Amino acid sequence: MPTEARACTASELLCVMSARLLENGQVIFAGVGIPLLAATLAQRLHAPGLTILFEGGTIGPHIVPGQLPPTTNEQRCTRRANMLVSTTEVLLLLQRGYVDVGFMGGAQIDRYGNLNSSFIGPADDPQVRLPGTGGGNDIASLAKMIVAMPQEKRRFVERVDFVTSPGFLRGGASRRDAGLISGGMYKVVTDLALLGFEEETGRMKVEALHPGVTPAQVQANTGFELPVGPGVGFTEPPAAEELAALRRLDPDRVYTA
Amino acid sequence: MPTEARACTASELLCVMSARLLENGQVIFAGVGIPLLAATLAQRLHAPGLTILFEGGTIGPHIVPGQLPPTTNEQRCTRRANMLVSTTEVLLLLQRGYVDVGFMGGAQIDRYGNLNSSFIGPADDPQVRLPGTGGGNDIASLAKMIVAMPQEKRRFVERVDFVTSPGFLRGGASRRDAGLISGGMYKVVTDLALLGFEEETGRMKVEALHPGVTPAQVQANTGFELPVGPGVGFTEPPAAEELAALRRLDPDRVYTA
Amino acid sequence: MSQPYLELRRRTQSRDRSLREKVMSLEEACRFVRDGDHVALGGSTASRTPMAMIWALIRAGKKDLTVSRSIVSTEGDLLFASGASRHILTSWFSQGIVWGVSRVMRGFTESKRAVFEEWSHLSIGLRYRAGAMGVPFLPMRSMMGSDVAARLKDLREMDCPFTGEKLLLVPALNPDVALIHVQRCDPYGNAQIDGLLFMDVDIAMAANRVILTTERIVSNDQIRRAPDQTKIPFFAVEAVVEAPYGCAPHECFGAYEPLFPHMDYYAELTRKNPEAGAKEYLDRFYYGPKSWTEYLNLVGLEPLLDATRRGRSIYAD
Amino acid sequence: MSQPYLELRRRTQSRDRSLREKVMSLEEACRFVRDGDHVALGGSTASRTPMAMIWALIRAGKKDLTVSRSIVSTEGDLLFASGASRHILTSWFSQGIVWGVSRVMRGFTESKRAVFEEWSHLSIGLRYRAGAMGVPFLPMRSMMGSDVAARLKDLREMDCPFTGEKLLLVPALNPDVALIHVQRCDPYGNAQIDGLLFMDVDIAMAANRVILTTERIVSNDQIRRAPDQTKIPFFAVEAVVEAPYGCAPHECFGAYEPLFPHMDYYAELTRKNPEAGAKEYLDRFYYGPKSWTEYLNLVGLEPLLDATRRGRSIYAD
Repeated sequence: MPTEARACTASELLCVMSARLLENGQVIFAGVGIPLLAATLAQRLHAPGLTILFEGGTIGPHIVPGQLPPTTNEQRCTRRANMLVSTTEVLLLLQRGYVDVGFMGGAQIDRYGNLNSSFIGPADDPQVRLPGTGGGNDIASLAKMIVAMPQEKRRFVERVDFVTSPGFLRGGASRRDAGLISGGMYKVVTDLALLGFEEETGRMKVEALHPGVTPAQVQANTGFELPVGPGVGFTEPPAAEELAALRRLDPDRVYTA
Repeated sequence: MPTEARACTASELLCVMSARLLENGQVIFAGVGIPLLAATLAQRLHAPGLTILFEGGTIGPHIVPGQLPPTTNEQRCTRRANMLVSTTEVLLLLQRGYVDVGFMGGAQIDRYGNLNSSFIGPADDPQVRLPGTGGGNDIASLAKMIVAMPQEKRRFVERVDFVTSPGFLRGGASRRDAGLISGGMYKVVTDLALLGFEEETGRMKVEALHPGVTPAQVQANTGFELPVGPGVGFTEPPAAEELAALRRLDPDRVYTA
Repeated sequence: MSQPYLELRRRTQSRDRSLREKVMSLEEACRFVRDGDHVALGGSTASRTPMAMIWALIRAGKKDLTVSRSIVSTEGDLLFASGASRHILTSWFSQGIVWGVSRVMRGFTESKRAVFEEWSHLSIGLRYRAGAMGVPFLPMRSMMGSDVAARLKDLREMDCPFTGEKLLLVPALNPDVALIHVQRCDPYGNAQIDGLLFMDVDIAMAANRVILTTERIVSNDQIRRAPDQTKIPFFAVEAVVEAPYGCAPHECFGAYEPLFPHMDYYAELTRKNPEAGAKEYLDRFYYGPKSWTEYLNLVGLEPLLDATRRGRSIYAD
Repeated sequence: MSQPYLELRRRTQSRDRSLREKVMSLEEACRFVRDGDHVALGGSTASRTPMAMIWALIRAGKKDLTVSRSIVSTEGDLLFASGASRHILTSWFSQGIVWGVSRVMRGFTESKRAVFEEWSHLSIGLRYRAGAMGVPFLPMRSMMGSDVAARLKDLREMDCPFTGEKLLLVPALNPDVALIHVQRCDPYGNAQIDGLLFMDVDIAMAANRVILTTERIVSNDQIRRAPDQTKIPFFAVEAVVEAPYGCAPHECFGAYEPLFPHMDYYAELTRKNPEAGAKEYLDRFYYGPKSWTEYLNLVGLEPLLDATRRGRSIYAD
């Protein structure tokens, strides 16, 4: 791994790589943690006209560096917002089509981009009952999705135990056939690579490796076959100004340690 | 006609007789003109806890004597209201079941209590295009209805040219069968009588004559058979305090001339 | 009829929803309305009517507009009489109860030169709301059995799969353009509305484009100090036009009441010879003045000040 | 499952909806909640949680409540641990993201002593909204195809009769009782809410009874001076209880932020031995104090003042 990449933490790498995927003028639904931090970073770098929505009902808040809100439902999320609406109304913006991108973290993802945040083990007799979907299911049903998460074998599984937030379901036309005719998985950003999905099959694919990462590393950290095709190149390493901007936003390294 | 009744105008009679039908604690949708005046009179007399709703979105306004609002959509309707909501929300209160009584005037009514405010003549080639339903259709579909109107042959017709606001439609179970399982015509107050509806057939019937009115007078002013049964008595004439309270509310006789 | 979902989304996704200034003149904002568009109007009857924008569209010679509104007043007469529209969808159409039935509306519709498509008040509200929610219909419990429903094509009935009850389904209405007048908004289009909301929020969220006119433009800072007062978000707005007294001769809550003498004058003018009267009115107040300010000057300062005094009295408690 | 319409109306019509004072104590308001009721909670996660009323209901020994809320935080743990509820319907259930997965929730649900019924966030919002609108369902476009939907019985799919698109229908939810905490209301129950509304307005309008707790009771005159700020009408409310700091240790917008040290203390207490920890917490803070004021005194004046300072800072711009 070249020096530039090793000089930042895995979380910082996730933030920078994710931020690059966001475009000026987009309206995005951001979860707290890495997604919010990455969205705020994008605003500071190349997307000043990016609008952030929170599930609690906040439209276009002003994020103060060092004071990233810890949840999406509390008054800290509303600071200098443009508008506050009810939770139902803000989620309906997804359904109405005003939102470009849903951006969240993930606990467990499978080959077709389905996310699980409900159960480890069988739903009727789980080893762990997780907190559940929150807005995740609605966001993943209705928006183009970016997911940021560390790449680990236990997180990247052949088939999630439970489809909390739908990706391409069982692949092919299964998502569309289920009635989800819009949105869908767009990118998964990990500490190893930038991942996308094959249009026809809905299967996860490697779009680029982060600097210094080998195909074998990716496969070793993935619970299903995830080959790196011959044409796959490398992402640009985080630039000094990207990391500097990020560190100004999270000076206490709450999210980027 | 005894002196007490003759001492007031037909509009005053309508107001007083209508006001008596309203009960303390009810929530009512009131049209402007006689309905609003009668509802306000009821508040002053026996129903201080009566709540008035206006179609424009006003909940529980305070009506200033001599300043009755001319429509239900302007800021004059909102003076010292308890709450303002959108038009859609205030109409949804009807559907949710929060409203006891809808109270409006009528241009044309038929034997089954159907009201027409859309067309004189056939709808595809009318002699007169009237202003239309406004909230009337929704109110008559969803609330127990009181209608106040002068009794005239051209207004009380066998079958309205157009069912703008549904009464009992074609009688019998036809209203329920159409999907309107709640609400329905309750009383029609005219300058001659208090009218109701037979439960089984949905046909209009005379419940009481105003003091001094004869069955022949009722029939002469009605475009369909409206017999006065043997047990039908007389309403109590407007009392001095009722008329005095009414005249304080409409000192310029805008609605009660 | 409801737009297919992917088409609705495509239109929405193609709009520039970034936080950007979009202040322009009435004349410039006209470009967001194309001949043949479905134009929805905010407000109701003589309240918060987006009169300045209607004035500009009529002057710009727009035509074949389908216009919808919860309740239509004098602006409907003028849309018919100017040729801007031959099709108005509403629940009630006349100047206002105290002025009786509109003879202009009667003349155009009875002679079949124009259509007044009548829906129940709630059904219009739910059509806009379905459009705002991104669903193709909403269920409701009124209007069934009436001739109002019988004359409409775009309705369906269903038996509720949960309760077996009969329900009416009304199709989403996603107007091409919404015209909304507000008390204040910022240069980005974050709009705050005082008093009665009518159907404005749903109309704005349902529409594919929104033109905001406003009594005054305030700073984005001011909006951000009370974000829970914002009723329409900037990203749903294409144009912001500052148009003081933008509803005259109708009212704007808390700012001015209707200009009753002007409304009486209009009623009188259109009573005897409705179309000639409407034409005379258009010539004098719509085609004559060079600007909205000149229009207001013709309407007259004294009635404006009187309406303002009455309008502000709502806060006199 | 949706209530039949006539039954819903009968329950609503039998409520005393007159303009009348209904101020009472937390203890008196408990009579509006019966064992076995469906109780919906306003607010979300650690915001505007009707904690004082939940506190009173747990002390009153209520049981077999089905509880629903958009997102459930520590109050869910305590409802399970006290035996007040064995069934919670929500989209997300844990103390809050920073504190990780609730071990109390895990203990009760993994051992099948209690149910966490998971719906998507929007579907819960639309269920309350359908209930508030008086329709038996609303259509929506998310949740289809997921295992969240597959585990739920009360769902239907339909092909839209207008567009042919597949839609999910979610049934109306009309709670027996709603508990809502607001910044201010009058003695009749006209409630004004600042900041984030969550699903509170729909919950209140959908419910068959509403208990309002409020930071302060204001006069009806004050409400009538700004009726466009009223979010819940008096006629939907059965009880008004003045409960200062009624959300502590959660927050109330503009008044106080969460009492983070208290939240950390609770998290720590329930981390190692979840049920013993929750029981200790209940004994100390729920069953121990004689009054809400005594509860607040146990929570501590200093953290309350600190939370207040932070809470009011939202208006410091």
